Amino acid sequence: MEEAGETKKIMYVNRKAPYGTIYALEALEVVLIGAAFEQDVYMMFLDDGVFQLKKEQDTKALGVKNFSPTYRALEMYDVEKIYVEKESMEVRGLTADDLIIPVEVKSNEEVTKMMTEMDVLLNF
Amino acid sequence: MEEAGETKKIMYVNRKAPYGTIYALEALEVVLIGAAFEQDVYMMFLDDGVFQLKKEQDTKALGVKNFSPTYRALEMYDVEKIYVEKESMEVRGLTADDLIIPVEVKSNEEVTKMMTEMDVLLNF
Amino acid sequence: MKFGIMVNEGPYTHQASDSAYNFVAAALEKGHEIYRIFFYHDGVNNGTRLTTPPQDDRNIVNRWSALAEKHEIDLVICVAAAQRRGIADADESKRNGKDADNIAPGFRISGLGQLLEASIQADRMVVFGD
Amino acid sequence: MKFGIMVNEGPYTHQASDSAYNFVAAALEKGHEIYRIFFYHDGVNNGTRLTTPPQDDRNIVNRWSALAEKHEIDLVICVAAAQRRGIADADESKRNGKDADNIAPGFRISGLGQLLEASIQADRMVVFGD
Amino acid sequence: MLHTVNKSPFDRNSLERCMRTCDKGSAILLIEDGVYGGIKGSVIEDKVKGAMKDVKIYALEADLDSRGIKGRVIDGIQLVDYNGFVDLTVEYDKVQSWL
Amino acid sequence: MLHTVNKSPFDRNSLERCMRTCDKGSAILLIEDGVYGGIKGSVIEDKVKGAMKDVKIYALEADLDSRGIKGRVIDGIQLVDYNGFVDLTVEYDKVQSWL
Repeated sequence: MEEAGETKKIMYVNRKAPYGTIYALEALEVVLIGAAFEQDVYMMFLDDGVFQLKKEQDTKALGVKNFSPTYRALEMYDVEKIYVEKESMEVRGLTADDLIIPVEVKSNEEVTKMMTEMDVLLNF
Repeated sequence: MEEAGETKKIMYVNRKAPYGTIYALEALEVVLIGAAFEQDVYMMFLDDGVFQLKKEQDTKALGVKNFSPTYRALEMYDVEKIYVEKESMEVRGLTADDLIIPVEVKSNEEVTKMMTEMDVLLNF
Repeated sequence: MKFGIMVNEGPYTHQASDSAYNFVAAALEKGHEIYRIFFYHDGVNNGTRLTTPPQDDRNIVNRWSALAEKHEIDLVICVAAAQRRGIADADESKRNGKDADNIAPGFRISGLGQLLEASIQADRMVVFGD
Repeated sequence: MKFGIMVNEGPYTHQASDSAYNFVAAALEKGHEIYRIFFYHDGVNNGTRLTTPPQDDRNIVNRWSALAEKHEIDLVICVAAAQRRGIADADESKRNGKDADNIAPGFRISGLGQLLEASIQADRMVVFGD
Repeated sequence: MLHTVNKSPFDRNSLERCMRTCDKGSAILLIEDGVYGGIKGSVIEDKVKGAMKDVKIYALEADLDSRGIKGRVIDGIQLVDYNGFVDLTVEYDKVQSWL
Repeated sequence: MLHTVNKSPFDRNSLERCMRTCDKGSAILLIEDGVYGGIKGSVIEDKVKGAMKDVKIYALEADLDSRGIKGRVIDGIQLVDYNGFVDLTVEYDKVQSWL
């Protein structure tokens, strides 16, 4: 039960690759709008969601909009708690150097713990 | 290049579970309509597609139509070449006794060979 | 308890919409409140009045409309997602220079802020999707 | 060579529709014939004229319509799938007692037989889906 | 917290991901095609049984019924109807849907 | 025959299924999220390399580009554009899409 005006811990859980489906893009739209609500916001990238942050995305030949630069703008929206799961990167042959923004890398165990501390989880 | 009036070998490849998505039901609708075209028809159930044929489906509580009895009607439409992959059943803990209609059980190797002999593969 | 619901897939193709409906119906029967149902991604396709499912099948859209009327539930379709997918009410249709609209009774089109508000106001947020 | 194409997913949500379009455009440029494009499952949602995508994004529906007009391509929407999902032309709308239709230019609504016919007549059938 | 899984474990990674990322004391509810994760005799049965040492696993009855597998559920998985689903979301403080 | 795979091998079973069920002399084309199957250094790399002894593997350039992984493709996987995709469907007698 929340008091009016109380701040909630909200985590956006991103588990899907970009471009194959629209979930990554439309999740980002939620995060940008959500910034106006001044909640305690966490972005978590798990599984194929880590591919959303891959550097060097170039969508010219595909004919769709490259939305990856928007992740760089998140800081201006005061979205600064951005996490990537270590194991998800390892499975996919990625490291933090491959990502378009600096992130905090968390182990699966830490991810589990963080999730339990949230008030709301929004899944994309 | 087909001559007009020639008969083609068409395989319907079913890989998805029923009810979670509509693909199984709408694939069945294609097979029923397709029967009128008097082609050489093959139905192949692979992976989660084998669940389409599971006995004892009861959709009352779910509130959707149980379409599994329709598989029993396929014979009347002269759709008689119905195959299930052995390995797909094993992974899922099923045997041919669990299925609503008699089928021919094929190994992955036999499935591979059959596919190469088709003219058209329709994927659901 | 106050529930917020997000529905991410359209009718018939994925079970998400059915699951959400059955969950909401059960919650209401138990005396819980549904603060809002927010339709996002392909979920916006739940809100078209142009569907004509087979006679022997459930009518997913009408079912939502009836539930909304009976229990005064707020059914919100995301405007940005709706524009991409062709769901429009009279206002949206006019604004976008279209000659028709297709929104079903009981649904309204609004912004993503409505999802955030529901997440903040509700005691529990439950997401149904693919 | 004569191609038949099946598109199983709607616009924007899955890449299937983009992939099919890019494939078809390349095939035409190479001088191949597109016998028919059949829209099934959520693919029927490619054929609504009510979409208004963001200005800086591609317009998937208009792109199909333009391609059909330029190359006289047969864009067929499955009637049964369309009824479930709320895609209707004037005839369908009238027959089902609806007050509006939403089909886009260049698309026509017809039966599943059109898919089978394409499979039989085409030299290659290519399926795009989820 | 309550985790929901709605995908077949034979097609998608979500059940295994969920089992790897749920804390002791949480619960997993299998819904939609997720109920296939509760079937006896499958290649994933041992992993599911292993997870049950730390978390409770539930499965939605309507989804088991419709798929013809209610008689085949792994011992210890508890069946719930939609009312039970609602009760679980009340009992646990939040829901993580592994879409 | 030509097989297309459009799903990430880290989320779905379709690439592994395809590699298990394609005959010698056939080809696999990775498209959409399927191109992630061609990434170097992943847990699936060895399986993909193993399959390449029997079948040719191609990946669609536009899908690699958009995902920022064109520079990371396993050696031996051949890149094609949409014209090349069309050519492959002509060269092989039929297409199996592992949806």
